[in-house]
Amino acid sequence: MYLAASVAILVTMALALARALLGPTVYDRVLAVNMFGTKTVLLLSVIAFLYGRPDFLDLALAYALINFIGVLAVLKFVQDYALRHQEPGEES
Amino acid sequence: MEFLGLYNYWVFAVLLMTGMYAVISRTNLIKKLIGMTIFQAAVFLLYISMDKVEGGTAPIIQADLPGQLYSNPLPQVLILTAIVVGIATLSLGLAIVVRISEAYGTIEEDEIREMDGE
Amino acid sequence: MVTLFGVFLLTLLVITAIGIVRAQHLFVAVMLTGIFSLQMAAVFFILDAADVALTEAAVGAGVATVLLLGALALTEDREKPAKRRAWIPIVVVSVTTLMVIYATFDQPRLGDAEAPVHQHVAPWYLEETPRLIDIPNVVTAILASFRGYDTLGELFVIFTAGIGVLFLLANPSERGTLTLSQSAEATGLRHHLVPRVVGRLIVPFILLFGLYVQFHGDYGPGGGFQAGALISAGFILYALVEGETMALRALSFRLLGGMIAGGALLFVAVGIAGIVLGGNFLDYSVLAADPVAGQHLGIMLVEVAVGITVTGVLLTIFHSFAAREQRS
Amino acid sequence: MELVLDFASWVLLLTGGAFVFIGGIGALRMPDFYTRMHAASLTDTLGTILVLLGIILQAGVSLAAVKLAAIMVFLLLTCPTAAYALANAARLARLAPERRVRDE
Repeated sequence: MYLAASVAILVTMALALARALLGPTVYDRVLAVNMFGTKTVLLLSVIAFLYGRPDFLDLALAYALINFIGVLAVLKFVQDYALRHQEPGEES
Repeated sequence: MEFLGLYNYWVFAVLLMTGMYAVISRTNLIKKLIGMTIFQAAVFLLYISMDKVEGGTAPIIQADLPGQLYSNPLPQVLILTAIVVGIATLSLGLAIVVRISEAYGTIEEDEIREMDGE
Repeated sequence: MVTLFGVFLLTLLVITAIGIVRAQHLFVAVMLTGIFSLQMAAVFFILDAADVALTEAAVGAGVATVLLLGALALTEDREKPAKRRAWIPIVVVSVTTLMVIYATFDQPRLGDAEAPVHQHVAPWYLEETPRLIDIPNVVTAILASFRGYDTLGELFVIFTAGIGVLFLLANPSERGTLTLSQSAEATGLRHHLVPRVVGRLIVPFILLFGLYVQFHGDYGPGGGFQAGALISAGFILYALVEGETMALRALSFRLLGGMIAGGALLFVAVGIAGIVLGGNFLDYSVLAADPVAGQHLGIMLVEVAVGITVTGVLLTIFHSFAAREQRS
Repeated sequence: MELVLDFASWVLLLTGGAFVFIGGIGALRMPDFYTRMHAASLTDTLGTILVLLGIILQAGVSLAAVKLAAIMVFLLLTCPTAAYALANAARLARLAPERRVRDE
């Protein structure tokens, strides 16, 4: 049953990767990165049990804690970008 | 299953050359640096592929399981430090690119060459 | 079965790498690099390298994306389309790929216990670590004790890179007393309530987990490199949600500089203490009455030194990029 | 008792895997960014909870179960935050439309 769950997770990873490569907007790609991150957390937890070494859950824990920093950095990037490029009269 | 034993090395070869392609064919400096990280990752993959022992587990000794086989710890030590060194050198490269961008207003290699009057 | 997972992930890895090279938009390339790093970590984990996977996780998820985005904010985020199709690189790269693949047929198969790489010193490390050092994690034992010279060298490479970034990006007049303007940019995501609340909640846990990884590194995956990257990720998160100014108030530029030098000096000091007490450089056995206890003490001190320097360097780099953005 | 626990964790893992998979399909097939985000983040959290609960039942009362519970709590905190940040970034970019931020 670990196998069934991990196969589902792996296939979802491939789907997320497809979304990341297809786009079409950059935000779709960021979404795909985030999805890929949570799927990695799940995959690492499942494989830790498949290998019979549950002490390696530290890895999944590390990802669970810091994976969203990247998305926050994207928000800050877009926000700064919008601030810098908001000259009056400029619209497109 | 025999050919799967070499799959890691084939992926290593393809990744290595994908990174190499980005470095030699792109003119954008940041793209070159990203290509370099792919190149680097390929080398990491080569080392870590070599450490695996069939039926082994990560080299953290379990005292309650005598006779357990362990994978080779030595490549792991090398790569562990190399990853952190990699991010440090990547940021050094990025810092240089930022300075180039401030001085020339572009990060395209051919435009920089033109400005230098070559 | 897990080997097949590895094959699947490696295939995704190649697809992602090609996607990165093809992406015209550098922002997209950076995002795909994030996915690439996640895949690498999963592959490392499947190949029994838990310590390496933890390092890749801590560096790739927390620090690399933020640094690359910081550099993009300072330059351009779009690549100019190539003027002509470069045939020579494609030919060179294809030929070399085929040559490297041809060379792999002489490689031992994956997981072959008879491979030459497993015959040299590795069995000795695995056998002697319980007797000489008596910690379960052989990777930490080799990193900090058996091959301490290597680690010292690597630490100085990181040290030098940190100093280099500081020289290139920090404004000399501002160094030490770097204060940022209270503009909207300097305050980061302060006005976003959800990230701010959750970030405040998560930061202590990241730091706690970083310390756990630091001091539990003898028994499980972990050590100074991973802990340094995790703790810097925690402070980077703090800087994102509360603004640079607040983060610099917690750990000032001057303190970070001290950490960069202090960690490296602590490592060297532990080595010299070995000489003073009658052993060799970086020989920890003489640090305590009992050689094994001395090894424990030495490894702990050296790992702390590594953790301090890595944290200092990564945070210095982050703040240097962020401060540059303020000025431009 | 053992059997009941095994069966329960089996069901949880399978439904969790199914939800993860459905979320993946949704993220790939939905027509525009905001609906894709909805598919991804909603089933993401549910699938995560189910899979992790399934593993927790297998782990029993141990340190591993505590770690898994911690992973679950942190994921439940950080995933919606990431979704918030992402939606906000997208909205910001729509407000100040700029071709360089938008792909293509």
